[in-house]
Amino acid sequence: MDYLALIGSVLTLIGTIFMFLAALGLLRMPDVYNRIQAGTKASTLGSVLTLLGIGLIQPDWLLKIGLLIIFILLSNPVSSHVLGRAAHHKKVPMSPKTVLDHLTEDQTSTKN
Amino acid sequence: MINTLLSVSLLFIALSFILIIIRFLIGTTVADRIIALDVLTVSSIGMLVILARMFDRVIYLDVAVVYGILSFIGVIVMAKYMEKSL
Amino acid sequence: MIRNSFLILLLAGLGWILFQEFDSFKGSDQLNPVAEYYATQGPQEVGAANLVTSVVVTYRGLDTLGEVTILFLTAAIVGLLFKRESNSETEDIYGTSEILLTAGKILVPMLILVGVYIFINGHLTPGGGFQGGAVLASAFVLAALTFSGTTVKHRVLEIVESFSGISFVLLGILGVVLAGGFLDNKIFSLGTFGHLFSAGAIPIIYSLVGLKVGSELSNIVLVMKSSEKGGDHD
Amino acid sequence: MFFVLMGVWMILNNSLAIEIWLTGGVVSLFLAILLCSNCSVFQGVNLTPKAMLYTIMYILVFLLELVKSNLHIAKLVLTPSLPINPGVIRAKTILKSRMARLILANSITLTPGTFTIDFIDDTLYIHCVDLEGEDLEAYANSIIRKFEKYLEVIYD
Amino acid sequence: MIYLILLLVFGLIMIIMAFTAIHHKNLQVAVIASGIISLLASVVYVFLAAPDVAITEASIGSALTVVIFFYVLNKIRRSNDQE
Amino acid sequence: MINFNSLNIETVSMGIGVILFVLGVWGIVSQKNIIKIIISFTIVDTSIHLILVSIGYIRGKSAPIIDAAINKENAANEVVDPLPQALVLTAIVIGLGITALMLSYALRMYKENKSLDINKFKALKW
Repeated sequence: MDYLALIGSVLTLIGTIFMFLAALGLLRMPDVYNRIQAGTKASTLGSVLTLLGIGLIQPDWLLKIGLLIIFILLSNPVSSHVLGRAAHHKKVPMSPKTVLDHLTEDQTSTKN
Repeated sequence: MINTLLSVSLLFIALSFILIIIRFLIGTTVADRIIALDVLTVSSIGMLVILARMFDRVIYLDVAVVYGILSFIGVIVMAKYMEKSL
Repeated sequence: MIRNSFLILLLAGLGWILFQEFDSFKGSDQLNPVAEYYATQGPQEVGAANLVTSVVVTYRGLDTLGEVTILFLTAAIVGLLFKRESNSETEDIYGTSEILLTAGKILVPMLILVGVYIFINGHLTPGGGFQGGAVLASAFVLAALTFSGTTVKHRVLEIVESFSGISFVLLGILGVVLAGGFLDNKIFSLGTFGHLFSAGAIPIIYSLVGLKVGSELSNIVLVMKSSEKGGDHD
Repeated sequence: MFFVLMGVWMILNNSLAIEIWLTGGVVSLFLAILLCSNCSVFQGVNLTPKAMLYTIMYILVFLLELVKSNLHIAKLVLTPSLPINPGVIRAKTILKSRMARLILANSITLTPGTFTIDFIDDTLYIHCVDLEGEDLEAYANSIIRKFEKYLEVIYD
Repeated sequence: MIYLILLLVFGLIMIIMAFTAIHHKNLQVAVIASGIISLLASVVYVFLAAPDVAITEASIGSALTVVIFFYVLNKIRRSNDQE
Repeated sequence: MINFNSLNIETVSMGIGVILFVLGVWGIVSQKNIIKIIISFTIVDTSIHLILVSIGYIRGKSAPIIDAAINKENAANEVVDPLPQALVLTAIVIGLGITALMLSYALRMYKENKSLDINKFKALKW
């Protein structure tokens, strides 16, 4: 029995479960910002775990998979940041549960 | 054994695709739909890598590399269009 | 009303015809003779591991030349249509965020590198001139998005494009002189199978195609982005 | 910059043949000369042994936080009542190097319940799913300091 | 068998997206839907053992086409604003 | 009508292609907005590529790239048809060019008529 391959496939399974949770969070969260939170975090860790699992199953692919992981870790948070910034500038409404918003306060105070 | 686990993983990804599409269909604003597209791309990177293992060809990884590096551009263009600074 | 019902009738007929075709489609389990020739003789004759590349560049090389010409014409027409535009100032209200700026500085060279990798390794791994050109063009899109001040000079793009086009045709004619026919790749030695410098002229031809397609596509996209600077100043 | 590009090229090709070294060298040199204005991003890395040690520790802390954040999100999503009270708070950073700031922002985006909305001058605006307690300043500092204390050693 | 289930899911999603792209009133949503169609089509190409076509579709269909559509939408909106 | 047992990868993907083709043609003939028509055109483009590639697929065989996973002498029994793939490869790039051309014409028409509705484009009506 190849233990490394077994560990790898279990990691892959956990990663896909995280992706599923990301989708579920995307569906359940009340406003755009919380959806970005759920989507970005869970899908990033999910894909990283999946890639690592496949890399453990096939150890000679590990270098390329590492490069792919670096690309994902670099680009995914940036795109979600740009999206959140655009949504905030566009004044997409926040959910009524929101407690406070320093950014809007600061913007209005500098304008006046 | 390994193949069974990987098949179950593929099923989970397909389920998450369906959930993301539901969010896309009911999403109230455009930003919701863009984040749905983003998550869809990242999930399909994972799916492509699993497929590369199941078909046992290393060359399919190149497709995943192109995906991973290009998923970024579409989202940035859409976000810039949204905030009117394209 | 009459128009609508006519449309529905038309579509139903179209769908029915297509469904008949689809129903009689069985799928084969054997290659047809042409494809079998490509699969068995291709590696010996051309020396490329990627059979699609050997078909695109060598067996159907003239098609590729024509296709690149069509793209050139398209880029020229799009440029022409956008030339007489009223000037409008682009206002960047919020500016680009610093995070995106830094990430862009890292990612643009990476994108260009991946594009170059894709089209140089076109005969070994999936990819080739067209895909690499598209990745190059998206690198230019990212550069234009993040560093809004810098614009790529149209002159440079034009020079790169004409240079690669002329060398493409020259290589083809060299094939006529030195080897069997137009765009024959045996003007250099075939080399060892599966190495980077193998398959004769295919890596060079595909790199030229990649440069040409990349400059044409980025020309189209950049012209569409900024019409105010899109038309050349000369 | 040249060495980074060269490394990426070798990983992509996954081979050590002489012709790949040659082509990669030519391509990376060309790109490094052409895009030299971007070189400044890669400067400012300390290459002392202490910085190396801190890099490894940083990666470990980061991975731990990543897993923790996902368990947090999973718990949140699977709770039927969605116990959230989101908000946007501000936090000041002391980092100056641009690469360090990028890594800081990305790390914050990937850690429990927070993500960076905007970055103006030295101020980060962080969106939190779950605002805890009354002392907002302390909370914001606790988010940032976790990563800053490693990054300010690695980058100067 | 698993491939078949996946393909059926993909087909369903692509058909729904085509409906959305044709019938949604908001043009941005229609463009994003057509981008999703291209994205899933390129995964289907991987199933059909055509990685070359998959790379082309991913880089052109779902990145560059969406980009030029958004550029044109931007120009239309800007010339609307000038009125 | 459709036998469920006869479903396999190439028939399913061809079916997707056929349905997308009909939907796209319907979009072309029924929509009024010119951007919508161009989007429908790209959908038709994708569907035709899907149909062509699925014709070239052969069950149980792998991608036409000869590396360590494929026996070089026995290649004809292990790879799919490379010809449709090469065709589709060039067709996709041409598709982008055509889309760009149509979009630029649409933009010119919008500048002339201040409308995206094709019923308002009266220049060629008699």
